Amino acid sequence: MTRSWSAVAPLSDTTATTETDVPALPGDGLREGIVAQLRSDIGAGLVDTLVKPGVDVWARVATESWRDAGLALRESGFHYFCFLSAIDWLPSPFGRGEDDPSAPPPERRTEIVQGYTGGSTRFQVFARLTDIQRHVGITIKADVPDDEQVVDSWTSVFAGADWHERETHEMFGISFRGHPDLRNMYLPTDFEGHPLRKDFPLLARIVKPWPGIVDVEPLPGEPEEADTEGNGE
Amino acid sequence: MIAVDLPYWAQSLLRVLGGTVAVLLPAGTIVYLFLFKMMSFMQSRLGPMEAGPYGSMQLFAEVGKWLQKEDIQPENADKSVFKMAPLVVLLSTFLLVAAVPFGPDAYFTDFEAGVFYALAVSSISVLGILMAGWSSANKYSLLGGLRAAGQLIAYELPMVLAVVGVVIQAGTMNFQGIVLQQNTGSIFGWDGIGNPYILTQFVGFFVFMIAVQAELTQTPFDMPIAESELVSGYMTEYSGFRFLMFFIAEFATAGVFSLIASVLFLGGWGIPFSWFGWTTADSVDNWMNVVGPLIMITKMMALAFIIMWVRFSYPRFREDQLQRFAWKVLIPVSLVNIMFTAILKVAF
Amino acid sequence: MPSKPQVPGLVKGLGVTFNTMMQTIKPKKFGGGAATVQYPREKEAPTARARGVIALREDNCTSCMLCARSCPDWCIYIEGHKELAPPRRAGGAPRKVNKLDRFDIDYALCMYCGICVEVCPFDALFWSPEYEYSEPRIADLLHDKEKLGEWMETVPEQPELEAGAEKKKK
Amino acid sequence: MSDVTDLIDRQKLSYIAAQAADARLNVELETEGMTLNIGPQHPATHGTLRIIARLDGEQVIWADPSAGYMHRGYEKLTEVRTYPQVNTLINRIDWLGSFANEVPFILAAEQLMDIEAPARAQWIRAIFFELSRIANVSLFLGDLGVQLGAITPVFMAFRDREYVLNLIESATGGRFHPNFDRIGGLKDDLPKGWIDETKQVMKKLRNFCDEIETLLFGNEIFQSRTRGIGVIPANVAQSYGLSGANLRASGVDWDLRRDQKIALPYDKVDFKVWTHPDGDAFARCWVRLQETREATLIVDQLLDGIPSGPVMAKVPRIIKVPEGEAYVSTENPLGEMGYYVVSQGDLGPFRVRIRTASFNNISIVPWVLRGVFVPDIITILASLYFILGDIDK
Repeated sequence: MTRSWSAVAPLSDTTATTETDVPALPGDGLREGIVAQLRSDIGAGLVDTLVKPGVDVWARVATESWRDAGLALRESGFHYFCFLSAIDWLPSPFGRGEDDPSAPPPERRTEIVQGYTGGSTRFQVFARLTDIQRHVGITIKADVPDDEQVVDSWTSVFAGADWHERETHEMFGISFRGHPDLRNMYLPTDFEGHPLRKDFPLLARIVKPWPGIVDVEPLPGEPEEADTEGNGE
Repeated sequence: MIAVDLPYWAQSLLRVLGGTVAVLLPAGTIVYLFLFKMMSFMQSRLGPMEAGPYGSMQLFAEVGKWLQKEDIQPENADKSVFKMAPLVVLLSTFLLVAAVPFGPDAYFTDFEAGVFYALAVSSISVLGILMAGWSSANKYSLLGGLRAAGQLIAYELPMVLAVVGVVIQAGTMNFQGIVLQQNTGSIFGWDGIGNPYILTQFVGFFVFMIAVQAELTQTPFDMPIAESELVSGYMTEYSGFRFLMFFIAEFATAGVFSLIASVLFLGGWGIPFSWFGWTTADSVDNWMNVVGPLIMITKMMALAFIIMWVRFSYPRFREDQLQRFAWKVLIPVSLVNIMFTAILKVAF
Repeated sequence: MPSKPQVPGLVKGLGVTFNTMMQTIKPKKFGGGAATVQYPREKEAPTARARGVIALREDNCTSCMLCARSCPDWCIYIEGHKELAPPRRAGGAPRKVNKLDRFDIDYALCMYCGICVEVCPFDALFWSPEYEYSEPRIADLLHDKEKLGEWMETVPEQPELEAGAEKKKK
Repeated sequence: MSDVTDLIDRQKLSYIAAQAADARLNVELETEGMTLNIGPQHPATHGTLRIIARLDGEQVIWADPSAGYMHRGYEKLTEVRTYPQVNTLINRIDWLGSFANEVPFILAAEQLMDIEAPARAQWIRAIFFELSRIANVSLFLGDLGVQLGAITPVFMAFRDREYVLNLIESATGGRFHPNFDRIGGLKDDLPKGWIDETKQVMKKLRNFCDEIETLLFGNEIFQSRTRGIGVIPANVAQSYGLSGANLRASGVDWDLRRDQKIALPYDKVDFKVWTHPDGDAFARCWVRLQETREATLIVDQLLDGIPSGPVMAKVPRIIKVPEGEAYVSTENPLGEMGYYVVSQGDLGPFRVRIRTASFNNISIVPWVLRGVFVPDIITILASLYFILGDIDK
């Protein structure tokens, strides 16, 4: 590392690596192999997997195996850290805010339905890793216990997980055991609540009435009709 | 020689007026021609076009705007130092212009050691910049002020050393003497164009112009201002009238340094004396007192063009690179130049 | 120090700025000139597809609320009433039509996505490339249906499509 | 190399270093270090990023970026919007290359719905994708000059970027926020004469790249400012999830356009993925310059081979995406941008995780800024190239 002003190398050493042969795009054999490797690495920690042939692979690990799974995947070639976040599977009690305030509140789904690879808790953390050699990515999930929302931190596995865990912490209220510094990333320090939880209301959609309510006065003496062409659903 | 004899007060008044004109006129011209127009052209745009024909009155509009702005001082600033700093910077420009000769008799003062004087007063502006940087109570200003101090001192030296070559060759430290030497001199016996020192002292000229660029804190040496790092360095907290003083000082000093460079290296106000059969300073015709300043302005503009051209084209150095450049390149080069000049002076 | 002599990049860089200056100074008729225009005096014409402002053809609107509902910003406000209109064919029964009382678009909220224009099933909304309608007060950016109707004059013809495009069914 | 990735130790070390530096200064010079707040309003932060830097003289002991001054909560907003509405919203994430933001989201939705856009739509998508890359990175190339003190390149960038924006506007209607992509295809076909015009503009852009290369990259001052500054080794880059030119400048040959199966016709064009072995600021800038040039060549090839046909597949008028999850990422101007879309069969997505490039790219800042000088902070930030909307979402 040179800092001398005069030690400027000429432009000609800006060599570009030659274009390597693109390996054949991975098939599902590759993804099955990844799952098998992960199972042999963390054993019973791997709860459920889903392979969409030629598309993608999902794996769900037990909460306590979360960090081990990250380590195992890193060792098996997934050096590239893509992102880490969480999902709140609770259906939003507010809907899209498109309710008629004069009408009774609509019935909404309240039961929790998890996505791919199932789950048993309201919150799940999930992360995405990429293997640059084999051209394949994996989504890995873990349940977050409902009573104590803590999982192990990945910061010692992937340095990039630092900011992602900070963001997840402030947005979902999930703590990461072993994270050095869970300060707020985006929100002010004294912000209360966790905005990406589904039961956190989006005030912009609550303080203002929905302008989509049909407001057509009927002919005098006629009963009000339900909107016809308006509701396209 | 001028025949009329003016009383002392009238002479002083004339000198003050002349000095003001000699500072403000080049500054205004440089700002309009180069900062407004040339920079715009280099960036595929037209620059100010609304105030006056081709925006030529823009500068007056800007000055008016600055004058009516509030004079803000930070609460924690050292008020008296803060207020004084722009004055000190501007003062150095006025002191500098006093030594510049514009014609055989058109000068403000004719110091015997004019070169020495000019180099000495030019470093007063460092004081002003340090004062501004320190008194602003702003970390960016402080960093800018410190950078400026380090930089201006580092480049004072190559500038002095570059001029030493000229002084050795001319054998005088008097500006008029240097002008005469260049215009009466000859290159290998041919006196068709005199002997402008840019030809024989080109190394010195090169070093001098680089040092001027650094003294003026123009890109690539503008770390004290560095708007993308230090916001505006020592000028960050200044507004209104006081900022205007800094602004005028910046471009007026550019003009004055160009004048000095043209005196030292381009033959100053003179034209080769052999063209008109003059031999000494006394034999120069009186009309040179009118034509001389015009020649000076032309040469100054050419040099200011180069300064500004470089400014608009280059990125800036880092502080340590700049210091290294001054101490490891410019100073050795100018020392070698002095050595060669001295040897050749003795040899011929 | 670079080992072999070459034209320093510093000098080449000066050449680039100098060339640009010459290009700008060169008169327009020789292919020179600045890249900018002197805005209030000269204007660049926006393209026909430019999304400048939304124009409303009031007669076509049936106050069906589709646009107001599909608006991501909730910036369209519609009120209407039902009215009897003369029948289409002679002798027919009078039709019931929805008449607009209010059609406001709040341009302070609008993000010019164009979803409302797309979803409108009755061709009542159009894009106009006009852009000079800034206001000193933010409340004045709420355009009512008269103002939106005035924009109809500025709606341009849509250009032909590039070769290889399939003709629109609509 | 577990020592570089081990964040806890690293932070401890930097803390100890800061303490030690303070103590040393206090003893020797009876001064203390200085904390410099760069931003949130600062010319070098492209918006409102704040960097708290602890300085010893002009040397940085540690630096901590503080984002969030422009957090708009897109992940929350997507939950109350339908798919077309989300599409117009995410235009605003990386506002310099807006169209590129739409593509991975639309592709993810199409993957969930199991439909594919017609060939012509895919080609036009790829063209706009590259145009937004040019619009974005050309501004970077100009802005780079400003960050390093050269004022002229940015005007050249704005001058030539204008042509690209005009192209985007004449086809999509929006200069900055095209909102042109639809699930199943595109909103509209190209207007007549667009292809010829684009070819002309691509020539101008290549000329612009040459100018910038001469004016900036060939400049010895520029090289001395960027060479060897902010070196990021390949393994650290991967561990932080750096992407795009930042990753390739560290010698990792990884480009999502080439290296993943995606419904864009990149397998039909011949292009080179530029990498650089150095991993320093110069390498990052240089790779971007080459990529801009390469993008103009890609656009030329795509324009030549554009197939005819419809630009919209048959999709229902009201779009409901079936249940499922999909992650699609593309090689956006700033790096890998991906959307993890979770759908529960509704009109809008259940949850969208937006993986933006700048967020990861900037998370390396505390690591890479240790021990550099104040001007290098600016160089390194400029070379990492972030858009605030892309960090804060």
